[in-house]
Amino acid sequence: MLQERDYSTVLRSLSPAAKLWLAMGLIFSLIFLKNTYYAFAVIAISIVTIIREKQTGLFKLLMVTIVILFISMYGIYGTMAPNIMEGDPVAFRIFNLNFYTTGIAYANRYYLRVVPLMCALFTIFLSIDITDLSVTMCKAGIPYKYVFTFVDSFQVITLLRKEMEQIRDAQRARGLNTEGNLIQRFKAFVPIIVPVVANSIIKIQDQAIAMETKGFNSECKKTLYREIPAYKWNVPVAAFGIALAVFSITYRILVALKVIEPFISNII
Amino acid sequence: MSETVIRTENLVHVYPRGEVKALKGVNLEIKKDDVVSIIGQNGSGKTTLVRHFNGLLKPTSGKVYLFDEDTEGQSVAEMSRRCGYVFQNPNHQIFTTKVIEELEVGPRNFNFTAAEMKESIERVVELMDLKDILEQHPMTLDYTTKKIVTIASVLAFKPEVLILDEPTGGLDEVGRQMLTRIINMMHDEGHTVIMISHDMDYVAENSSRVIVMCQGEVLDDNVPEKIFLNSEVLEKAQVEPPQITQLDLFLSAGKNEETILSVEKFINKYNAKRGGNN
Amino acid sequence: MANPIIEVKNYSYKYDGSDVIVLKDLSFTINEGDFVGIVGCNKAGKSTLCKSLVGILPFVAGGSWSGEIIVDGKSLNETRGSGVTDVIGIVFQDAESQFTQQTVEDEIAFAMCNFGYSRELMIERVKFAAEACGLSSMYDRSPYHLSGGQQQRLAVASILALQPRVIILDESTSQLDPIGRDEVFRLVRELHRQGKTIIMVDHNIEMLAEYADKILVLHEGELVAYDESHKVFTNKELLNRHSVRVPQVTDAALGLKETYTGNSGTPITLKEAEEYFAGLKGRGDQHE
Amino acid sequence: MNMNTVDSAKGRLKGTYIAIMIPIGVAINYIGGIIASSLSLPIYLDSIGTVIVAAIMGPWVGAASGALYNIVSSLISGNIMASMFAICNIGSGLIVGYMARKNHFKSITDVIVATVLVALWNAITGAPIAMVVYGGIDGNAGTNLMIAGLNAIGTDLANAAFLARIPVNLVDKGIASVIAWIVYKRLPDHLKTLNGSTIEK
Repeated sequence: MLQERDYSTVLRSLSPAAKLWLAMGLIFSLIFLKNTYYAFAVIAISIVTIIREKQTGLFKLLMVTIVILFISMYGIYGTMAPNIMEGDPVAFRIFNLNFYTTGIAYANRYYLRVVPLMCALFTIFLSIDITDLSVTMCKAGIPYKYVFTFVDSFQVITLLRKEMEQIRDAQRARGLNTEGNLIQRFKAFVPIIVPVVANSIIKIQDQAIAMETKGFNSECKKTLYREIPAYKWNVPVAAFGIALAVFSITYRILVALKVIEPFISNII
Repeated sequence: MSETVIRTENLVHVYPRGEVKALKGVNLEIKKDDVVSIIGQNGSGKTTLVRHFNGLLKPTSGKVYLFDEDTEGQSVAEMSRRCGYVFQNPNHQIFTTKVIEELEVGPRNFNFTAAEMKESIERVVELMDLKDILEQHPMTLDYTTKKIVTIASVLAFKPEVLILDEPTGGLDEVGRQMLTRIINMMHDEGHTVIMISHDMDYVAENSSRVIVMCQGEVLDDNVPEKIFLNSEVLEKAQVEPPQITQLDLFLSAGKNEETILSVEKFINKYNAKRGGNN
Repeated sequence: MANPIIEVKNYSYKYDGSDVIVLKDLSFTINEGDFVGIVGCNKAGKSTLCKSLVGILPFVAGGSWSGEIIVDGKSLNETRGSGVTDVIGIVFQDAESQFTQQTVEDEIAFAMCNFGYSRELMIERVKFAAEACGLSSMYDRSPYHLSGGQQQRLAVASILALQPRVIILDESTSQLDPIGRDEVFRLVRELHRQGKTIIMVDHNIEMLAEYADKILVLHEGELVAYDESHKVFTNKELLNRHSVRVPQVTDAALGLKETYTGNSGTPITLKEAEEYFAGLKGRGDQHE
Repeated sequence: MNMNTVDSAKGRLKGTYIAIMIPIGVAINYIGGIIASSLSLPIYLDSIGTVIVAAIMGPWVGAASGALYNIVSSLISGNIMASMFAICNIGSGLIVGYMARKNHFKSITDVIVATVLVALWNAITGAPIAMVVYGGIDGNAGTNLMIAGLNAIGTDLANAAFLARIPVNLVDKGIASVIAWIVYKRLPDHLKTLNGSTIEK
């Protein structure tokens, strides 16, 4: 039963390293290919995966950002992007505002780069187990103590969040108003944050001692408990990510040198 | 018949992300001069129950009445004013730099006048012997003193009901004696004390009524003398009576005329028996 | 023959920058296989003593000291505290805030990673420690999703994996419910039975009376008593003077006008008391 | 009594404190943000931990916790792109850390100076990141409105992206710094200096 994990899907079984290579490939391809079809394909695949992986709850929060970006980008860039020239054709008008085709193109350029990336990276990174990631980091040569700091951050957040809820309730039980007007709510901040901070610093002293007894400072070579299990798709996925990155960069260079014509449906 | 302070009707609570009912229809009535102890394992619903008394939790269904008023729509502040709640960990409460300021937090939040505040703080300082540490930084105090300060900071706004969550946890003997003094004082002034505790010795000696909870239900609700005799209920709730009670139960082999809850009573009982025998 | 594993000789300690001497001229010996309970009110110096026994104080966290502590034949004054962790493991009160890993098994392995154990050995030890502490079914759980008793057992497991000969528990049970408290005490008794030396700071006098063979009483940094549990717990006058209770049954036995006879003298546990007071059994009925 | 002393300031725990303080700073940032949103405050307040850690442990530890916060929070929320702004938080840590080291994190004037510097740094570093990645605006509706406004009155996009960030950061980082300063002042002395000792006066 040691190291029992959920390996029910390909995404969950992939090693963090393979996912990081894949992420790199996606980043380069979305920046350099500048292809509308490709951007939409990445969004579609990501969303299907998110639904299959049942991550939709958290994705809703990201959707809010995506919608804000949509409104701001097309609203601002569409009407006053820096590349709009006088006399550019107007695509459409809303409330006396002219949306220029060049402006829309500017918005497309950034929106269709950022949003597919947000969706794809969301899928990839949320499926990475933090402990597995830490093992990968150690193997990549990042010092043990740095990796510890990274992993511990997630744990401290969980702990402090629990404490914060207790503290908030304890202060409300002494009459702290957390629901009044803006000024009252601002004033309620201090009685909650002070015990959160004081508590965590009090605990540091004990934790440092506890870690000392567990040999955190011992000078011997540190070893790792976890091993990332081999999985048949690890190498192909990593190779695909690297190939995608190399292909995208080469493509962009060739286009810039005018050796080849850009693909159809290129984002301007 | 004394006045009812808290009454719950079919109180049900389900936590937002939980599927299990944390409280499954609790009906309770707490009287004015009760010193109530609520016992049971973690997860039995004790804390969930009492957090309805000061509004930190709202019923999923059912009613909570505080001094015969329906608490629906009342704010935490309104309810806490009358129903003071001392949390288990004193570090969760302290945020000022002087003990005296810590005591002033509650009265200030509840808009006491300067005179009222002075009077009420002087009273708790006197009662709890805090005079020497008023200017100290509360975060530098030892655990027992910190805990006493947090109880004082709640008493400072003169609640009519005092709820203590695990008051004896981490307290030494000195602290326990101070706690008993506070409970007695509240009781003498006609106020209500409700405590959640795992400390059966303390519960047996210091409460007038014990409520046993298990899996969101009240298993039993009676005077401690009866509760600690009811082995069936205790077993179900997985709590053990105090050692002295167990000893007395063993010696009297079930034929008990009176439940022994403290060493003092035990000594009196058996000394008297010897006397009678001679 | 008793084999001394910890010898404390005229040890005094004070914290950096403070004038208060927290531990005053302590001398005592703990033998391998002992189960020592440490009692005393707040500020007695119990935690400071525990940290001194593993050399954290003064050698890691600083402070001033005199005298010496010898662990397994080696003076901490010479080793400056290094190597003690092979002999002594210590578990602190607030287990929850000391967890740093995402799952139970990683938490158990954490100390071993720090000491550079091989992976094969770690897997074996994780299995051993998890089984000993009853955590085998929860390898994959987050330490924060355990009950209080399970968290304390996990804290013990992560120390146990290093296979120390002495385990110190500093107020491990004070925040637990009765089930959790019993879980910890049962675990500790089992470890003691397997030959571990146990040092336990606890407020629960009745439980200590039942489990510990020796009791050490501290009061304001001074050693007030250190002897067999029986001798210490029946000395009510001495304990009360230092704000320590005696077990309820002991209190009862000492309070009755007449003394009864039992095989083991004044009782300190329920079992002993039942035997001790056996003469009283049914006496009331006869009388009626 | 004749006693030997181990100087705690040279204690071995220094490294351990750094390794634990960085996560604590990250977590306080995160929790500050949660409290702000649970009180429905209109700002983030997610840099309090960076400032406090910098004040206690010095500039580089503060900077590290600031940067790590962006990475960790982006991993928790899944908005990985947001981790690009890690550079901005590094500045908050460095500025407050150096001020505290020179004993300039005491009075309210110090806090105001710190706030202005922090806000400027955030605008200077935030604007180019937003320019390259998003074309000038980012996922923050408030900043975007300001940019739109500045743009409408004739400021070009790059300048608007910079200028709009100044007031937004002044308010958010400013209030966060003031709160961090209040918290820091309220800590008892022995919690303010963690250079390897257990109790220090």
